[in-house]
Amino acid sequence: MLAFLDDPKILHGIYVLGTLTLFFIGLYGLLAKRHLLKVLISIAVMELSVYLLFVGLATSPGETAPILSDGLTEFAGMADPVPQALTLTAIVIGLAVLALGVSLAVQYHRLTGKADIARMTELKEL
Amino acid sequence: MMHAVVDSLAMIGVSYVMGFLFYGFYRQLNARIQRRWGPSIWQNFFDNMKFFFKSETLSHGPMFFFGPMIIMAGAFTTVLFVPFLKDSTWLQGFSQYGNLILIIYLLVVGPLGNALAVGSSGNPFGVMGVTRGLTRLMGLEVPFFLGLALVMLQHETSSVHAIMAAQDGLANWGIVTNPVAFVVILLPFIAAQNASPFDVVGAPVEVYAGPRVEFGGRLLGVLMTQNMMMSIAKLVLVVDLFLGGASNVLVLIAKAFSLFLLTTAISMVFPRLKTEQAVDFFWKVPLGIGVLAVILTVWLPSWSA
Amino acid sequence: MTLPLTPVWFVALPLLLAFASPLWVRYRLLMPLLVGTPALLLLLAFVLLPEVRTGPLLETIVIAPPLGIHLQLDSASWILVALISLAGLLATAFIWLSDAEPYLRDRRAFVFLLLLIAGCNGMVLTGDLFNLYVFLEIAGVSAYALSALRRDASALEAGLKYLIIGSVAAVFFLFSVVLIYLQTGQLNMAAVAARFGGIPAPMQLLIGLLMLVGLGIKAELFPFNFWVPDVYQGSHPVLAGLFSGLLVKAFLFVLFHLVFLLLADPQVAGLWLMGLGATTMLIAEVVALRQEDMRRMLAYSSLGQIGLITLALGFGMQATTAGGLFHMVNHTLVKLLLFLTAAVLLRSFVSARLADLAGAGRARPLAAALFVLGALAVMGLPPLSGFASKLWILKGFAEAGVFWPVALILLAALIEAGYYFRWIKVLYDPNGDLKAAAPVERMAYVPMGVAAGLIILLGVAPFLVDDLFIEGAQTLLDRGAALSAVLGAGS
Amino acid sequence: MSAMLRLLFFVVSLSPTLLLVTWDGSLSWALIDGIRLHLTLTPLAGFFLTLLALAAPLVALPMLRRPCDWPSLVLYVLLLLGMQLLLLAGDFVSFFVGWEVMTWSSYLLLLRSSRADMETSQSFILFNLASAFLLLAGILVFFSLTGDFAIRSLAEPSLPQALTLLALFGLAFLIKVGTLPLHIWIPSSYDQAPDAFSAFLSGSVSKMGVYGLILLPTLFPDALASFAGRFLNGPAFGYLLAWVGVITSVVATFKAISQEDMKRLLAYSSIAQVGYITTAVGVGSSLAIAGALYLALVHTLVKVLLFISVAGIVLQTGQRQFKDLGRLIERMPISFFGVLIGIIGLAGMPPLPGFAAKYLVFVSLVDARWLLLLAAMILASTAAFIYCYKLIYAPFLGHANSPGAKEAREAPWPYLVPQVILMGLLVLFGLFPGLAIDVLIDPVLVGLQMAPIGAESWAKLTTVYGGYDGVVLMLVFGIAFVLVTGLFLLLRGRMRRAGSPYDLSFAGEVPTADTPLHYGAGMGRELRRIPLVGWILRQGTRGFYLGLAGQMRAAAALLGNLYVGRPQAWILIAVVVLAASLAARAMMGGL
Repeated sequence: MLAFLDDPKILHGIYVLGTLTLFFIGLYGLLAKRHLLKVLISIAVMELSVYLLFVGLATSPGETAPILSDGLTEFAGMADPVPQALTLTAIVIGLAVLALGVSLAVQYHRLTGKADIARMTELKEL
Repeated sequence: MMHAVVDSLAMIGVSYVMGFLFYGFYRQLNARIQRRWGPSIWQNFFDNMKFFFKSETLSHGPMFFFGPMIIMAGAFTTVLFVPFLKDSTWLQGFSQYGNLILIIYLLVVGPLGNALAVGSSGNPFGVMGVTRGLTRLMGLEVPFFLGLALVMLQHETSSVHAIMAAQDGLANWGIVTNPVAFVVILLPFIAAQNASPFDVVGAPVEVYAGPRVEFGGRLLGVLMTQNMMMSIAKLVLVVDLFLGGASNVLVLIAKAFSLFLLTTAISMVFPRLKTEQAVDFFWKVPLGIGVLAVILTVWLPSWSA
Repeated sequence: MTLPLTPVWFVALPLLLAFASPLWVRYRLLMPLLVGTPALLLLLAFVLLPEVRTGPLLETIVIAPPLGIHLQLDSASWILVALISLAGLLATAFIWLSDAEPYLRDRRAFVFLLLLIAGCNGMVLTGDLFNLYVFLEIAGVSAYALSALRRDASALEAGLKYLIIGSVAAVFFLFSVVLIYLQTGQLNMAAVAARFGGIPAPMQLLIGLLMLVGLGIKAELFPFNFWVPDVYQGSHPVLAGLFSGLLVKAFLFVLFHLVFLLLADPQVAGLWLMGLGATTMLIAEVVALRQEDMRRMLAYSSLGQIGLITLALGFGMQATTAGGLFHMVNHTLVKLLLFLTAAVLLRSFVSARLADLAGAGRARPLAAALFVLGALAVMGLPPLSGFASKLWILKGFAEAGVFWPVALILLAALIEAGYYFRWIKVLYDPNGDLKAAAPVERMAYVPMGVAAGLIILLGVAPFLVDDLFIEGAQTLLDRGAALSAVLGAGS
Repeated sequence: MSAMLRLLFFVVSLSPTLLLVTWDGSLSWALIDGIRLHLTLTPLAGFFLTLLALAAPLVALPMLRRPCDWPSLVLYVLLLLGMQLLLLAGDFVSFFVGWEVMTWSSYLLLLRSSRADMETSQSFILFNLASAFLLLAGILVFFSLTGDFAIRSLAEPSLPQALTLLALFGLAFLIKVGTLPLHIWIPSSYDQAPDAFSAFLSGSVSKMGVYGLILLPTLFPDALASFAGRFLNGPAFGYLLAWVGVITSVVATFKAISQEDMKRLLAYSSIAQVGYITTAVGVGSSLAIAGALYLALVHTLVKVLLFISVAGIVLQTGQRQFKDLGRLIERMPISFFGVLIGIIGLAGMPPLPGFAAKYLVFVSLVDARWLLLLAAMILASTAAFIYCYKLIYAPFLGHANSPGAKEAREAPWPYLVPQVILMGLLVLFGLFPGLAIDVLIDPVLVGLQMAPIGAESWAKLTTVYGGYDGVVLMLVFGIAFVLVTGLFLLLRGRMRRAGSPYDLSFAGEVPTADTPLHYGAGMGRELRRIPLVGWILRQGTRGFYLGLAGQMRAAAALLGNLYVGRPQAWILIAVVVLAASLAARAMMGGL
């Protein structure tokens, strides 16, 4: 039933559509939501969509995970390992940024009682 | 050396004598036109002597005293730098060491020195008079100098001697060859002579608010003397520039006198102008004629050439 | 045992020292190491200089190119590395010597400052797009954390704003890197460059634009630089000086490095960047006219200078490029000097507002004099270094017969004079009533004095260094040589 | 220590002199990327270096008076170095470097005054920097034509190239000399600068603009003789320049008359004087250039003298308005003579050298047949008598009008020594009008490949239009003065000093100490009733420039709105820009 998904073109098309949708959802949240945490989550969603796109498009149906285990001794039929490695790295970085962002937001909220991005007006033209 | 000394003394003498006679005549003529008898032609001389021998003179400080001395020295210097005669070794003074522009400026040196004395007197009316005088000067000098510049341009020199020498014969007189320049300078010249209608600065009724308000006695005598000598110097200068100069004293007196008559005639018939009116007038009429003259005699020939 | 002196140390040393920070706290070595690290790196840069001038140093880690991480120290990146080390040295020395606020002297600040240096060095040196992203995020995260270091409302706000806009930039940049990999299957810049022409034109455009937005936000180009004044105002002036002095310079360098490397014909992209640079410069200078806070004013002025450098580098001629690189160095020195002055004044008078600094020149004559010197240099007045680099840039334009940038640069300098001299006038205002000045450590003036000395030296005798910049410009512009150095002569 | 430093400073202020005496050959200094600074001394630069050498130590003296303002001294040294570099420049880069160093160091010196306000200092630096940047733009255009920075004449510029260069360089130098309508920075900055430094600003710094103006035509082949055709007997382009100069003189003269502050009056008078110089440069003939140089010489001497005298008055009385001074002739006699000699030189009266300078310019105008210009120039120079008189009457004559003026003492010696030296120099040059021609001016004219004026003897000024003899003139006047005074004193009768200063003919009343007897401030006010003068005095450019500044601030506010602190707005803009460029590209190129 889902055999049509074995066609890389269709699968990649779905990936593209899905990730782009996710990307724009993130962008929307980033632009429209005013709560700091929501904004940070939106950024994370945008990042995730890029990761998904990367991993998704770099893999074609039928490829196996690029892990040399017991039975496998050759690099044949495996997915490109580079995007996966890179994505892992990027996720770590993204997580670090998110953590820093959330900690700053929490501190900001504790200090000022505000969590509204539009009301961060301490710094402005005089 | 001796020649220079004698010549200088002679020039001073001639200008002094001419000065008080001309002004004596002026007072006579003025009186006759106004249907009065008027004073004697020697009256100016008597007045002058009377001032000189006043027993007491009030002074307001050293500068007050030196002012009239400067103006007198300025008058002497001016007279000595105007050549009275042409083609003669006499009555030349030091005119070969000067030129037309220098003379114009020398005419102003003395009055400015006197202005210091006026200021030094501490009388605000005197200073007011000086300011009026300077304002009038500012008005008249522009067309006056423009007219003289036309003459200088015509002869391509600023030397009075050379200009005089170029006017041999009636046909070559400046007034014939360059009549516009003469028209341009005529009215400013009258003002420079401190004559009506531009005489508001030193006019009799204005004495009380004029430069001479604080002067009296011998100092006033000095001022009167230099005024007459200066007038003669200016008259002779115009004679030199426009009437061909003079080869002897009699011709000089005749030409200067006729010029004097002309200016007097104009003076007599016009009422006095206020200072700013005078300045405005100079910048409109004589200067306007001057600009026309420049366009006609300088611009057009160069373009048609 | 001898350690090989290789470019890796520019990244590795600060990273290692940063992560070992608990040790340094224990042995009270935090401050000496904070200053010592950039000093060591500067020394290393100068040791490597003769070698670099003969040919680029390639350092490859893991497998063989094109599949490896590699660092490349050539004449162009050497300038940036040396500049980053020097700026780091001056700023950290100021932090140490001026007995700065405690939050700048604790472990966190130590870690983030060293990470910032490591990140910037890495960005400049790396020859790999994904590494570039990693270093960009390292530098970015440390910058966000640094600006929020003070933990008061304005600092946190600055940090948050910086974090949000910076993360968005990173996402855009990552997006473009992903697209490049998907199109070419390569991440090594040289290898990507060799195949970049093969990518379909619309995809090229999309990649280019995504990269432009990502790096443009980081490098403070016009329609993407609105965050700059807020962040510079909220951060401590020393940190703002570091951002303006080394972070932005590193991003700018990366931007132009990519443009000149990836595009076989960088003319069109260069023209666009020139346009952006000119707009950045003019708008920033005009807006700076009405700034009442010294940090904000300096932020706008920094934007203006960034615009100028972009304008110069975008032109892509050797003279303007060399001048642009030289101007990067000068601007770093000058802005650092100015921000350090601002730090001194802020410390002395608690406020950096124009109205509160009237007459500050009497209470802090040295700081005011250094401010004047910096202002003169930033406007490009001789005999200071800003003049030499500006003259170089202008001469480059004149040689090429292109005069619109000349007119704009001079106009911008005039507008710049409009506000800098306003500040100078106020600093020397004879009638200002000034609050009592808080004491400032005298030693704080040492790094400022060094910067001032360098500004004067480079202004009077720029011929000492102009070869370096010419070589740097040649390296930056010579795409063929860069490709063959990495991929081998055959490719 | 302090004394040593002061001595050192004074020695440095003599550096232009030392340079003038010892300089030979040339010097070269690499700057960057093949740009080299070449230093050599051309005759023209030598002339201006002489002026600098005259003024620098004389201005330095009053600055040394205790308590010293050390930053001023340092800046003054920088200023001197910059100006020397500017004059020695054999290439445009060193010219520009010197020009800029001069600009900013004089600005910082201006700030040392406690009276400098924001508007003045901003207009000073912005106009001067505008001038500098125009100069730099011109230099770059020049560079693109010749390929190097050497100052030399262009081979064959096309008309647009020449016009561009003329416009850029010309505007730069005209701002520096301060012709209309670019003069707005001058009056207030000369007024508000530290008192001794005003002398240097007016006397020396403004001369650098004149140097540039004279240098400018040498960049074009045959430019001194003719450029862009001829008008009557002179260069047509110069005719425009000459009118700019003369209009500047006329307007500035009337503005000067209406000033009520001594230094402002002198500032406007500076503008007027430099206007004459501009006119003479416009005429461009050998006579005119000689006149311009002569005027520059006289103006330097006179303005340094007058500003230092005025600085002394301000120092001793604390007053600078005409209405607050008066009767200082008895308290400050040497300063009185300083101002007297100064205004005689300023007004161009014989026998001082101001007359020689004006004579040359007048004659050159007659020679060029530009008589209307001559008339306008006469207007300015006769109107100048009024402000000259105001300058000496209001402080020195009349009645003392303030406690400061009533109790003042003579200025201290650091102010008097320069005055005496300058008076001496003025009288010397007045006696020997040919001296300046022979020693200073003719070498320059030869260097510019023009016919020298020549002087039979130092006593004589000779031109093809005739000349005059300074010694004879001075002797005649002197002897006449002595004779007149002697004769007067020999006459019978005695002089009596008025019993009190209020012993005046005062409209039949007896004035008292309360009567307003000082006419200082009001002098020249009635000139407004003359239509032309009134119209001139009502005009001004300040409103225009203030409006410009206001527009800039409005633009700043408008653009500043972009930078409001909303992160979401920033991101939105970035995304919109991205989308818009994609869309634009899609529409243009078709994705």
